[in-house]
Amino acid sequence: MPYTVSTPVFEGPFDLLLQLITREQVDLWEVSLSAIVDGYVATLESIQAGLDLETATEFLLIAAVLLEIKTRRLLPGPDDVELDEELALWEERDLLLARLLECKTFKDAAGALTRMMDNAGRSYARTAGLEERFAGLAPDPLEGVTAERLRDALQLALTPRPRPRVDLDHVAPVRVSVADAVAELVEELPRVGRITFGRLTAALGERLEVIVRFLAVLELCKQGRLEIEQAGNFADLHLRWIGGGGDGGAGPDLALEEYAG
Amino acid sequence: MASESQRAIEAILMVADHPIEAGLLAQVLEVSPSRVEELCAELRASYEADDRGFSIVRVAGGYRYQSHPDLAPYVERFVLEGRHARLSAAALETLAIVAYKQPISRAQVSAIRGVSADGVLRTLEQRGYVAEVGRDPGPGQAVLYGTTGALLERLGLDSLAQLPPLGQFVPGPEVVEALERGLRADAAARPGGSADPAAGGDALSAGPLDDSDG
Amino acid sequence: MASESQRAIEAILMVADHPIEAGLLAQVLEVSPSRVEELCAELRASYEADDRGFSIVRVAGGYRYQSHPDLAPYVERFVLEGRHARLSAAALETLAIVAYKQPISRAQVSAIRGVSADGVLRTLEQRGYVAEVGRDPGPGQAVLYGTTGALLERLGLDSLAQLPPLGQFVPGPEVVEALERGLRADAAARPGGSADPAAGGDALSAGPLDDSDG
Repeated sequence: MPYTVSTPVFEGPFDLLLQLITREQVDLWEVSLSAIVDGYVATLESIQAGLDLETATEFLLIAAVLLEIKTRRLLPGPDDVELDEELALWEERDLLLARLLECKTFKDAAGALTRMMDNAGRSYARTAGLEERFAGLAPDPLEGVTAERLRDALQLALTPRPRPRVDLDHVAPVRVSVADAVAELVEELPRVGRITFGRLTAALGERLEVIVRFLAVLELCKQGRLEIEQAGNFADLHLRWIGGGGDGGAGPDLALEEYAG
Repeated sequence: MASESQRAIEAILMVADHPIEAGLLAQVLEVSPSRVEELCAELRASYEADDRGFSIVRVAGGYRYQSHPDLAPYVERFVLEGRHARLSAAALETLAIVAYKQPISRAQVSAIRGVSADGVLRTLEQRGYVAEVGRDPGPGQAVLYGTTGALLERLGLDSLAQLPPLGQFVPGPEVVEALERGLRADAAARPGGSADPAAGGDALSAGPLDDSDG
Repeated sequence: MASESQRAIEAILMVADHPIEAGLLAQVLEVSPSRVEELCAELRASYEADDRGFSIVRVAGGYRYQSHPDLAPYVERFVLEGRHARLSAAALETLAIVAYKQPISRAQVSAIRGVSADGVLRTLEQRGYVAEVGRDPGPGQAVLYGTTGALLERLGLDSLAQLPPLGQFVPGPEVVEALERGLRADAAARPGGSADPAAGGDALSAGPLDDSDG
């Protein structure tokens, strides 16, 4: 099966899916389940450097929908499927379809803009401005400008633009990457030795930040640098640093207090 | 022979550094704006008839001189650095979304593209093609973005109304079908499931597509 | 009918913002400098025969288009009624950066502002508030800009040392926003200021040559 997702111009999950379905002309459901998963994983890895959490979750969501649709197909009979679930599935699917169509629409619109720019770009505008003999006529543009206003303008130019207030939208992009969180944990955890996940994330306001921490914890666990224990379902996770860096046994309580403070 | 008004328009546009609105030319010439439009059209035609290396065009709501597209190779040799840098595919898609859906928030752009739009929007803002045009009145007061006159100039358009209607780009039935096929859960095999293959049509009309050229 | 070389000269001079030497035109057109001089003389004669509102003239060792002296009254009215009245917020920021950080190169100004400063610097230079004050000794020998005596005079200062010192602290976002709003309001108050969201970019930085990244 000529099936590859390692295209150089990849632009996010919708783009990938569009390519898979339209450009590649494959019937997604003829492709093996593992090929889809491998494809996503390979893509995720290839763009890891610039991957933000939002894109990653979008990938997961789409992968999940695809896998669910696919499993449905593999499972026998409708009897064991709740009607609500069935409807929810169709809803998901329709939503995905609508979003794909929207994405495709703007891709094509972008193509039209490109052609317009290419055409317009062959002409260059005259921007010469006033000849010297008229320069004296123009009203003084510094009218009303004081030295103080000049200073204020500089302050403004030198100050980083204010971040827009938090978009309450739940999809508001939070700019924390898993890699950053891993780096933070590698610095923090050897110091504290043991800590519960609840405590580790107590100070974080955004749910996404907590999720990023969680992904980072899983990553470190996978790397064998961290042990996770959980007493029971929904109990807090106990984390213990076991690899590299600080000595996890020496005075963890003291360090923990320090962290909590 | 050129009329006094035509000559005055030529002289004024020659010293302008941005497109000049017909209204301002009309004020200076003491004629009506529609007369200015006629005069500019006549000038344009006469340059064309004389096979000049330049033209008068109407972009971003005003008139300006520009070089004839034929002569781009010479002009580009002269400007060397190639002023018209190309935008990335991501930037163009984002630009298309902002152009057709403005005013639009960052989060809404991200939602349509499925990837964060922060970096791309910043680039477009730096290029001067996109600017903050207001705040969402709702909670959070998200910054709303729109396109600028500089974008119109770059596209060679007089106004946003000249953008081709978005409906023109809505994928045709073959694509919709291909996408539907791709996403089909084979529910047809199961009685009781919503097996209607036309369900995708609902999705289309219920989707956030908007034909308005905003 | 105009020859290809004539058309190319027309196109190049139309987009140039300073006089272009015959030698440079000759190089681009791959003809001799004396041929360029002939071609320019022919163009000039044909504009005169057609009674155009502009002409090609030779100034400062190069050729350029300029408005016909006959039409000076119209150009003067255009200048007086036009939108050259006040500096945009972008221009003011650029001027402030040059004033406080001089000598400074164009690229450094752009880096601080986050957008190309070319057009704004050219305007400030034309107004006589900013001038070339030297060359960077490093590779590339970038032109370095500084402010002029005319600016000091205009601000009522004896020397640059009298510029108000910068605050010790970086203002908080509310202050910055308030300042920004203030500056925007000023910019919007200019005649011809763009209330249209489609033309939301600031007039100066939204110039059509803004695509040059430097």
